[in-house]
Amino acid sequence: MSTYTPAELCVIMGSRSLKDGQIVFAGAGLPLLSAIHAQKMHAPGLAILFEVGGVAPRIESLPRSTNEARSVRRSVATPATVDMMLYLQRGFVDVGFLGGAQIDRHGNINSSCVGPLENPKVRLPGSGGANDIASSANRVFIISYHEKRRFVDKVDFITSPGFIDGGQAREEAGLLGGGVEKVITNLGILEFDPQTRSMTLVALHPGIAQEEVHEKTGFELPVSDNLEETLAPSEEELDVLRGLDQERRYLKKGDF
Amino acid sequence: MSTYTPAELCVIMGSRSLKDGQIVFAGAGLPLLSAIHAQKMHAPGLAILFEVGGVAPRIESLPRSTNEARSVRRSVATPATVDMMLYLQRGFVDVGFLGGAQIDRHGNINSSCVGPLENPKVRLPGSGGANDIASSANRVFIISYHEKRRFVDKVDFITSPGFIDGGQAREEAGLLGGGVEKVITNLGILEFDPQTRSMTLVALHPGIAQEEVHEKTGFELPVSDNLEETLAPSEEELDVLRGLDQERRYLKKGDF
Amino acid sequence: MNGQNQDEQEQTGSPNMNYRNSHQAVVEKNKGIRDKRKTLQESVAMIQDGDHISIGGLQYTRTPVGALWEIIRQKKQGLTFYKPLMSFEGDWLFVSGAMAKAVTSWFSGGVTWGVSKIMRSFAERDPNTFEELSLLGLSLKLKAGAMGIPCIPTKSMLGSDLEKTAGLERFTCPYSGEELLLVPAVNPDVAIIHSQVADIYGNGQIFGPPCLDIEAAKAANKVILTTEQIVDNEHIRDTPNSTNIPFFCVDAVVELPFGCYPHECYGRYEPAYEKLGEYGQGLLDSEDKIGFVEGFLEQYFYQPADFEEYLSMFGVKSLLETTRLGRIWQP
Amino acid sequence: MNGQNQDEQEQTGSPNMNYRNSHQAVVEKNKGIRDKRKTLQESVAMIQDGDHISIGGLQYTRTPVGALWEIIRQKKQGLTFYKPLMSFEGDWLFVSGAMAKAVTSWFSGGVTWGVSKIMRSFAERDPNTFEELSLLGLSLKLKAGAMGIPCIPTKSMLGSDLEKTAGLERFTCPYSGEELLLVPAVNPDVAIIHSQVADIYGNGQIFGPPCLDIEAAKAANKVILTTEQIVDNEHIRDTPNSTNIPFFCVDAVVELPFGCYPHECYGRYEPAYEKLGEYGQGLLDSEDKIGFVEGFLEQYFYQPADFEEYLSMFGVKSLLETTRLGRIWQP
Repeated sequence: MSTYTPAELCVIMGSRSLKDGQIVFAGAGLPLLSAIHAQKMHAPGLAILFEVGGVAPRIESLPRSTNEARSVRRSVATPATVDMMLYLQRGFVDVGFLGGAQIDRHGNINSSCVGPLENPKVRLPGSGGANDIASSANRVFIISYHEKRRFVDKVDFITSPGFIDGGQAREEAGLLGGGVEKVITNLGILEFDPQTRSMTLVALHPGIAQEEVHEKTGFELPVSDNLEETLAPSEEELDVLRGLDQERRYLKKGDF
Repeated sequence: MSTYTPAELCVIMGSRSLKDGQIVFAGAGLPLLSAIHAQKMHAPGLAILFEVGGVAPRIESLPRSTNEARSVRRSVATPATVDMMLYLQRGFVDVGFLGGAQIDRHGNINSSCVGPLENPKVRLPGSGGANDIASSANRVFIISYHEKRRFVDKVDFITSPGFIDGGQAREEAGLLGGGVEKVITNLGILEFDPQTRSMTLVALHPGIAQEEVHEKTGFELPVSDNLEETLAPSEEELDVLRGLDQERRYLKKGDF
Repeated sequence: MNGQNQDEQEQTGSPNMNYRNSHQAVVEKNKGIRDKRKTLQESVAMIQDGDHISIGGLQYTRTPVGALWEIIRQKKQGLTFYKPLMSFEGDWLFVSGAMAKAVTSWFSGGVTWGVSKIMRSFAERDPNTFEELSLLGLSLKLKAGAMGIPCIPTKSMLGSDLEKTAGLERFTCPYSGEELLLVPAVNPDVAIIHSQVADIYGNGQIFGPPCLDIEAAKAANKVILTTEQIVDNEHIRDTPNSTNIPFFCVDAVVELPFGCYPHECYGRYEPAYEKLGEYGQGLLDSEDKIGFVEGFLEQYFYQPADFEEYLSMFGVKSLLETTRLGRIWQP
Repeated sequence: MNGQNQDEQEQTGSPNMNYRNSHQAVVEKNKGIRDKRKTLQESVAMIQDGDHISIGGLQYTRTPVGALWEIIRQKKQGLTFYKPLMSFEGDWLFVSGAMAKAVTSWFSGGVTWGVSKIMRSFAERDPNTFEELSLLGLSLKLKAGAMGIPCIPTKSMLGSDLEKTAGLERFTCPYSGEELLLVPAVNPDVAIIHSQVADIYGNGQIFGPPCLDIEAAKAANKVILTTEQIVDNEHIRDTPNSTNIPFFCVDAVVELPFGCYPHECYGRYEPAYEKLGEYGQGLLDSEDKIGFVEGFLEQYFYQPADFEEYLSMFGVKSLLETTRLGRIWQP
């Protein structure tokens, strides 16, 4: 059986979650790798969008940032940033990938501050387009390294809304997008209970013990009655992926 | 003394009213002739805009319509129609020229219908961009043939607002643009009283009797205490103008 | 807004009853990179009776005449059409029975042929067949639809009678205290657009003024893109700044040279002024206006076997002459 | 929003106190076709302490670094800056004292250099120095300003804490019943923008993503346009579809080759990654972050006699290498 890093595992799980023909907002790093990997493996008609103004670019070398000219090379169009973000509001974006410093049981994400914003322990860079993706993308996938300090009961600040307080709170807020459909970590896959909208463990990755997930989650995590085990990355999936990041800029060992 | 047609007289009065550096919305016909004439005579830095998406085009031959490709040839930009009209709302358009089937004492214009809209005697083509120009252009000049059926006490339908019911009605409606500054007809020049915002005769063209103006106006028309006489078009003004419409498509005799 | 929803609209007077439906329509459609080429017949077959349709171009520039020609040939009924300024095509749509209602800022022939007698005969009999908005008002309906919002504020139409006849709600800005009007968004069921070039995926490049076509492409739930010329995707990637209709908006691409004829296509050909003049004058001179247009439709729309035969009726000389006058290097 | 009005804003919490003033500013300025060329010094001298300034580009792409460099050299104070995503230039503006407040959706260096320690030291001491909005939220502030409306509805930020911290008002659409948020418009006193080409009248052509520069050009009361290359007006008229900044928005045109350096200019040159890397790493490694940036400013901003001397510090090899990597035929 082949070995792989947590990052490689998450990228491949992300890739498998994507369907052909989808329009995807994917930021630099693992999400972008997932999207490109899906294009090479099973989704040739999938298109990637970048906030800066890139539409279906051809990505030869992985950009440092998805906001630089390199990342939009060979795009079919170069719209204004406001138009890129409005595509979300009109329903054109099928999938948005997100991550964050804190993620809570209802899929809310914090990328603004540790502690209260009025008097932050740490001021973080902020939303960028994350709030807009969380608000209006047709569905959101979160990719995150699984650790207690990230998976918290309640985020200090809701930068990007998941299901807010759970239940119908998201719909009542008037939000358009479907919200977080799936959380992909290096330990397993988490989804949300249709009623409570609380994060639930639905699958473990090969060789991961359920206890480890609970240890590394900062809140009481329900487990699905039919807990599954994910299929390990295949040699082909890993070969294709490693071809995309030969310098191992994103696929390095350990945390990501 | 030189002879000239009513159309020629109005175009030249329109041209004289324009200043260098102004941004002007001018539709086909006399307004466009006034704007081009001003560029040639005294306003080389004046720029003409067309709703369809023409910015400072070079007009070699007079277009049948200002909405056709011919009219936007050699433009410096070709924006979307919505952007052209929004330039008005942002204050970029210094002057808009208008005309209409009916014009009333407060400078309101009707280009929608004779009789009530629910049951019109005659359904007219409608506003086009006229309402937007009347609403938001920094100032409006009306050019019109002077006749009783046009200059009415109250328009059947306010397609394009002037001063509405007069007084502060325009400001109270929340409108941005300055409204109608001047009405240029083949008989004279009319402006609006600062308090009542009622049309007032401020100047007669050479050889025109005040009585004729009253005869051909469908309402009681106040006359300015210092009624002036306009300066007749000069040979040079007429030569330049006639060079612009050699086929006499717009400068024909009589009504226009 | 399919036929059924359209009825709801009539009842509520709201053109945006189904903001959520229009959003869902875009969410659900296949927006991916795939070959979207269809025949003109297949494309127009996507239109259902009662649909709301936006027409590209403005007055007689870049009108998607070919798509309208096919709509009339397929005997579509009860359609509501949106266009910034309606020209001759409005006469054809009314007389053919395809158009139940025109939503536009201006409706007539070319400037030189006066007020449309056809529009008058319909609108004077039933004023609801012609809904008038200012040009910015109509533009903002599509703009709001394109932005994915149900309405948008404007200073236009305040204090006019259009404010009342269009049933616009007043709005006070909570930040500035300014009075504005709210223009309700429209999300047409289908937008028909003609571009100079496009690739097979639906990346369209419009040259010259795009009019309201970019807004319409995003606002509509489906887009039929006819184009003078299908180009290779690599050409599109060489010139991405010129792409103003992105592929994910588009559902059908049809290569249709002279697709605006006898109207014009910027940089490609001027209007067939002579033919339009004959039509305009003929309409002015005829006793029976409706009959005149019916005869024109019979001759130019129903009898030709296909669009090339339709073009043949204008003749090679007309196509060459208008191309000679209209072509410029850029597109 | 000059200094005084800015104070009013702080009091009222409304960034759009002076919708009418911003409108009047555009009404009164000379928008005509005239030679608008100015030196970098003259252009930046138009900026007053306390002004609200929008910065073109996004993160480190097409940043008008040259104009910012001159703003810092002229010791401007108390400015509020708007940018979609703030990068290194945010550190420079904070440490130099030019920036009292950043309004942006994201603030850090390049992705690879982690969270900006400079931003942290300012925002953790005084949270009001960094006002956060979502990227669409910030985009719509400028969009509304560009459209000449005081606010615009959106579905973004609903239910988030940004809704509260940004003080956004709720709005129910009277046509659809939809809940939305109203984003207040901003009309910056001055927009600084860098384009690949422009003519002497201020017709600017931006290639690659225009980011929010087109919105900013219309929203701002004054526009300073720096450009890689001034071209003949006839070239602009040959390629009108590529003109995205119309002359009547622009008040000053400055030809400034490599005006984004060490940031990138699409189609002209890539970022000077090596130099940015040295800076980023140097900042990470230094004990005294503020001191490090002060040293950088002294060396690169204050000491050089002019912008060419500033560029000389990066060296010919850097300029040639980034040009070789970044240039494409189109711009």
